[in-house]
Amino acid sequence: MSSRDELYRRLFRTALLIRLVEQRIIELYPSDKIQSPVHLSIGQEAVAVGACDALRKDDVVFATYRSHAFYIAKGGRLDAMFAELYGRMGGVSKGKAGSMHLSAPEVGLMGSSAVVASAIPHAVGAALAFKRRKSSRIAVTVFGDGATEEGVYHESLNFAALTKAPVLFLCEDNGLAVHSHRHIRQSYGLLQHAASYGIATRRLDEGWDAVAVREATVEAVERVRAGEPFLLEIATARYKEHVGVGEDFHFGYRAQADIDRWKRHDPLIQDRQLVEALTPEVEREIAQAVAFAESSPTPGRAELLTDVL
Amino acid sequence: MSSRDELYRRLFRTALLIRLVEQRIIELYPSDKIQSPVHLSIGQEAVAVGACDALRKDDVVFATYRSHAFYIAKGGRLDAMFAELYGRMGGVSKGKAGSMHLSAPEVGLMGSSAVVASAIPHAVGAALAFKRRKSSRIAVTVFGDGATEEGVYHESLNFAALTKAPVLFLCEDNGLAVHSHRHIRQSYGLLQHAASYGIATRRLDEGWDAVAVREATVEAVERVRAGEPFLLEIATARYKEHVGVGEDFHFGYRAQADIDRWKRHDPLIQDRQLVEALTPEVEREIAQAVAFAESSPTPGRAELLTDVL
Amino acid sequence: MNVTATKQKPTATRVLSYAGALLETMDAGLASSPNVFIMGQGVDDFKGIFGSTTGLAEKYGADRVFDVPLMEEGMTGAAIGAALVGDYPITTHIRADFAFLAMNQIINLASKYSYMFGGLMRCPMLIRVVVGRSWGQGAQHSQSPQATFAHYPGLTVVMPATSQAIVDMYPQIINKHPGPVISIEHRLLYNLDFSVADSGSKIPLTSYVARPGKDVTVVATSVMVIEALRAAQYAEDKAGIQAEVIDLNSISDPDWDLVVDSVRKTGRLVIADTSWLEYGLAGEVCRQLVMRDPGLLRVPPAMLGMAKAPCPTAKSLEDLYYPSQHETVDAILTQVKGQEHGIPLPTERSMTEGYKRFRGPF
Amino acid sequence: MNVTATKQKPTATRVLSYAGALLETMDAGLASSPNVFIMGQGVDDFKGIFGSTTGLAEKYGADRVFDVPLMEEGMTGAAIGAALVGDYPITTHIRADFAFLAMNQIINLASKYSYMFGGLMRCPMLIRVVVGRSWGQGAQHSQSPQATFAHYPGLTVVMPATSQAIVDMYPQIINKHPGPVISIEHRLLYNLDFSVADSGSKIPLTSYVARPGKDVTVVATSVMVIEALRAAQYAEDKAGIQAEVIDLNSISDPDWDLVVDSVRKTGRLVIADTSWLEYGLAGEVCRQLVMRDPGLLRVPPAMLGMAKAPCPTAKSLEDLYYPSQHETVDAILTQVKGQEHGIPLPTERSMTEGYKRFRGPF
Ligand SMILES: Cc1ncc(C[n+]2csc(CCOP(=O)(O)OP(=O)(O)O)c2C)c(N)n1
Ligand SMILES: Cc1ncc(C[n+]2csc(CCOP(=O)(O)OP(=O)(O)O)c2C)c(N)n1
Ligand SMILES: [Mg+2]
Ligand SMILES: [Mg+2]
Repeated sequence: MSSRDELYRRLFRTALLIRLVEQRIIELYPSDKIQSPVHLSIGQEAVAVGACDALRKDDVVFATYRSHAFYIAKGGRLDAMFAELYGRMGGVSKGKAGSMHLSAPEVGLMGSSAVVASAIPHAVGAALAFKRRKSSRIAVTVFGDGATEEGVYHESLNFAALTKAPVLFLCEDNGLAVHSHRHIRQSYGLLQHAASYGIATRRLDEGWDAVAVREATVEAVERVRAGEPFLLEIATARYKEHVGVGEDFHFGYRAQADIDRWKRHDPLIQDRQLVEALTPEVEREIAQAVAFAESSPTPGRAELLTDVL
Repeated sequence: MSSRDELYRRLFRTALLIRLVEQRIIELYPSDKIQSPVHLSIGQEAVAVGACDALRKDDVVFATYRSHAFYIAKGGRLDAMFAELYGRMGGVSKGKAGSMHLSAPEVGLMGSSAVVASAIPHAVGAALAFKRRKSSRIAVTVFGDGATEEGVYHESLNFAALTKAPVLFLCEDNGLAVHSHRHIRQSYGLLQHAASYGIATRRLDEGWDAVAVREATVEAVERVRAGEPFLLEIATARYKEHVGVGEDFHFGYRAQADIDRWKRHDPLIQDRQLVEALTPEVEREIAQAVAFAESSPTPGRAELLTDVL
Repeated sequence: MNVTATKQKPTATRVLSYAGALLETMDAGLASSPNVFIMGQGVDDFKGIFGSTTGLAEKYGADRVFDVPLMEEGMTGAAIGAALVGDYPITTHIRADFAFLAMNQIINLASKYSYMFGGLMRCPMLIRVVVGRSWGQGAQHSQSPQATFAHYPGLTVVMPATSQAIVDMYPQIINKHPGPVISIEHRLLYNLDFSVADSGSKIPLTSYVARPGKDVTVVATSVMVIEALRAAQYAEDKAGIQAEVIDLNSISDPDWDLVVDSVRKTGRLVIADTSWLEYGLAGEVCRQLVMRDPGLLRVPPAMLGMAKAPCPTAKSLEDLYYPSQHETVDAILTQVKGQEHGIPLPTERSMTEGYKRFRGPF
Repeated sequence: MNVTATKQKPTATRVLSYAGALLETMDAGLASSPNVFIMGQGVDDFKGIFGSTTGLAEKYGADRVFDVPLMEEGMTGAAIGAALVGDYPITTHIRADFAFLAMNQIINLASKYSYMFGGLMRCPMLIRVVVGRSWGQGAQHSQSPQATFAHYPGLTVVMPATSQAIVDMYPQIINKHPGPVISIEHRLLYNLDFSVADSGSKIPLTSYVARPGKDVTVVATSVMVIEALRAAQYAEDKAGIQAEVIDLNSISDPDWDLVVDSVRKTGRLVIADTSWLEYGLAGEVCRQLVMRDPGLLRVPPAMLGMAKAPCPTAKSLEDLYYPSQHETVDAILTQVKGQEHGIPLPTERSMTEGYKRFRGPF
């Protein structure tokens, strides 16, 4: 197998893991075992997988409520994730975080915020800390297209550009903020806008392709590590509803056809052979994680008031 | 006299009025009759004068703590202004506003906020209200170069551009935010940045020239009234310290020479003949206003809890 | 579930959900004047702020009811600007937590505009914020900032607990009240049905007695009013205790005399609020009592609120985090009969029928 | 003016202004570890946050002490990010009012980071905010948000009233305290000189008795502690009254037992705070009292705070707006001797020597 094939296979496997994890979440949801709003990344897996593969383990990532994919791609433990969704002691955060606040600081995922755009300046601050220590680590902030409308995005771009902070602004452009399309919300082109701060940018339209995402990220990371911020925008597609496990095409705010077009590129759908080859092993991994969650105890009163400070 | 000469003279007179008003404030200040932080516009008068002359009386302006100039240029009563600085019942706001919160809604000055950038979205909202009513009125927000760093500036530009709000963004660029120079604070060029939202822009370097400011504003206002936002940036110079009545060149954060260069263009300094011709009458006007303030009663307990809602 | 919000026997009643009451009053507000408009993220989508704005964009047009970008501070500022030139804006935040992004506009501008300019201008507007709870809302989607906002003069803060409160109060607010109003609505109430009287004396922009009684005073807010009413019923059924439940209703302008008179009568007090107790609403109730008469309380009052921590997501922790029906009943019984009251408590921990069923939409 | 902050007789004392104490502790913090840094608008300019950071950029370098653009939310977010990877950030706001622009980061992020992630990460940092007063600060430069911040679990809120409090507390906070701390400093204190003991028992991160007494308890915060001490002295001189003054000092973690024990002894209470009374600190004091024992107060307590309005700028109104020395003394006398105490009050309305002279810098 060529190294490119190997790479494809490796990234594919992680993407498949994410997809099947979220499929499992969909299956489990009606049982009420997961009592947490879930924002699924189904359709968007390749962004997380490609991007994280281009990072070092000690590079830090700040993410959003839609972060199952980044949690897994950055190397978070699957059993702890399921236990967290279940609200159990074995969960990442002993059930205090739920789906919206996954983190794995041991592999660099420094938190996920459910307040849109709020983690963007965190990455800038972490990057500046690295820079001051002359460390080669970088910080990444992952956010949706909608997040760029918040004022703090402007403040963060400006500050990062001024200080030459080694931060990667990674925008997952699924074209939607909840049910609102981008043109309703944004008068600016994201790249041109970021460029006006003197920030180098790139957009990748093939967000289904983890290898392409990885390559784009590698290039971006190189520049960031050399000491400048970079904005990478990756087109992607959210297959499911904004929050929850259902589909919502019947509400008419978007067209099934647009997602169908995207699916025709999606390797996790198109490369059936590889899906079939890998699924059994991946499913076993998931089954183990779910079993761990199921058997993990429920947090009780002893946990209620710990770790407040 | 040509109409251009007349225009020059008219604008000159208002600018002189503002300058002499603020000179009077400087003289009065050691007496502690004015117990309010004052942010002087000395050096910046032409921006307010030229801009307001291009507006209709029913166009609305939202301003900042540095708004003596805009208050006078938009047509606010001078006696009420002095009484306000004195903290008297005859003041614009019965002494509740002081220097930082001048307003004159009867001539369209809808308030001055001492929280930097906070009035920018107000103008966008007012403009949208006008638009919805199909009124031809427009809204203007005046702010300093520093204000553009705040997140709400980004939100306001985006929203105005999206909604085609008839709003003029008027930036007084004195190159400073308190003691910080612009290049320390901003990675972006203001015009290029605003253009990335699809907002038409112009910069005027000759901010000492009220006629030029007026012309630039007339052009901008025409476009705004036709139904789009516009950003006009006008270079200007703050002769005095950020807040207070003194000079502060000896602190070394900026060069006297830069201000001296500006003063060589300043008609209020260079056109001595007209200064001399107009001063006596202007001084009389100011003296009357000061006399009004001096004789105006002090607000008492009856005022303390009124107008809270 | 049917809860009658006032003690008056209404001439005619109908059943109306909280969301339905909101939709009705939004509709009526828009109909009352072309100056009224609604803006907020998603107000014109098919979910329509949990059903409270659904269909209004179609009915009144996209310039009267419109979606905005993610821009809480900017939106609130735009609303202020519109208010200053004569409009009546209604803005929405699907979680009260997001209103913290607009704190500067709310506290430094909206609440001060009238006074700061000596009454030259007014800033009438309605800011609707929704408190989240249940199904793993977590630390950032569950806060209830009534004490925070009510601390600042110039803001009117209300917490409608029933459809009746909305139907009665919103028409007094929208395009009528002179200043900015923050209405803190509770997500768990949206799906509840209430019996509503269209005539009769209206719930005012202050507190009212939701259930008369003589043995103990319960001062409650928002969804805790519903809890308190249920608990009071239980205490009456099981122990013949007559608890007087006062819906504080207006947080910025409560009827303190009503509260004090009730405590003067009962000598016993339970405070049931939706937020943290520390530096919260409960403190203000205590302050008002001791200022008027430090001898009114016969025993230390009981207080129910969120545990002193951010909100956890796990159901098992959330159940401990919020006051349960069990605890509310126990507080009432203990006030009247002492800790050894020996009366069996209700067993189910959950709060309302609606609560048990709640699983979004978020 | 010299005020000894603690009752302990110190072995050696020196005179140190509040601004001087701040500068010392900032300097010591920076010296203690390369992880400590200071950022804020103007921290490196010649005014140096009213003298509290002057010269530090030169001493520690522009990457340790630096100016930032106008970006309160962004700056606070950046501080959080730095804290999460091991730095100790100190941020400044020259007015507490501007911290409302960072409210989202402070409340929704900093205060929740530890709990929300189950203790996996900590967010230690110090946010310094300055309360403005006098010389026409007006509605937007005068707010004192201790009650607002202390309502939210996860935040530590302190209000140092003296140089001693700073010298003692800041070293316990900077690079030591596990979570985010908001220190609410008062502009009028900056120019005051205090006597400071460098040895002896330190002021802890909680309340302490600033002046012992047996006749009436005065619970005060920040600059009102200075006011209370002066008033207490006056009451002793003119009427032999021994007022016990408690500096609440830590707003989020007061020593309530200290307060309650004092009131148990005196039965009388004056609360003197720098903010509004409604939904403010005074309420929490009352709540803690009645929870522990509703029978402690012999008479209704007196409360001193800002009038229920935004802050006006006119001197004549500002004088009425804030509690005067006159009113503070009267409150103490009235608690002990009743309203007809007949003891002449001090005539000057103004608060401190420093206050009378205050005319900036702003
Ligand atoms: C400050 C804030 N405002 C509003 C919301 C409600 N909200 C949650 S997700 C979302 C849309 C965000 O869109 P985008 O950034 O593109 O991310 P996506 O969900 O598409 O991944 C909104 C408005 C929020 N969580 N935070
Ligand atoms: C939100 C906010 N942050 C900080 C300040 C303190 N401050 C007052 S004026 C000012 C500088 C503003 O600069 P600019 O916008 O250029 O206006 P200029 O004073 O130069 O006219 C600052 C930082 C403030 N008033 N509001
Ligand atoms: Mg999106
Ligand atoms: Mg400037």
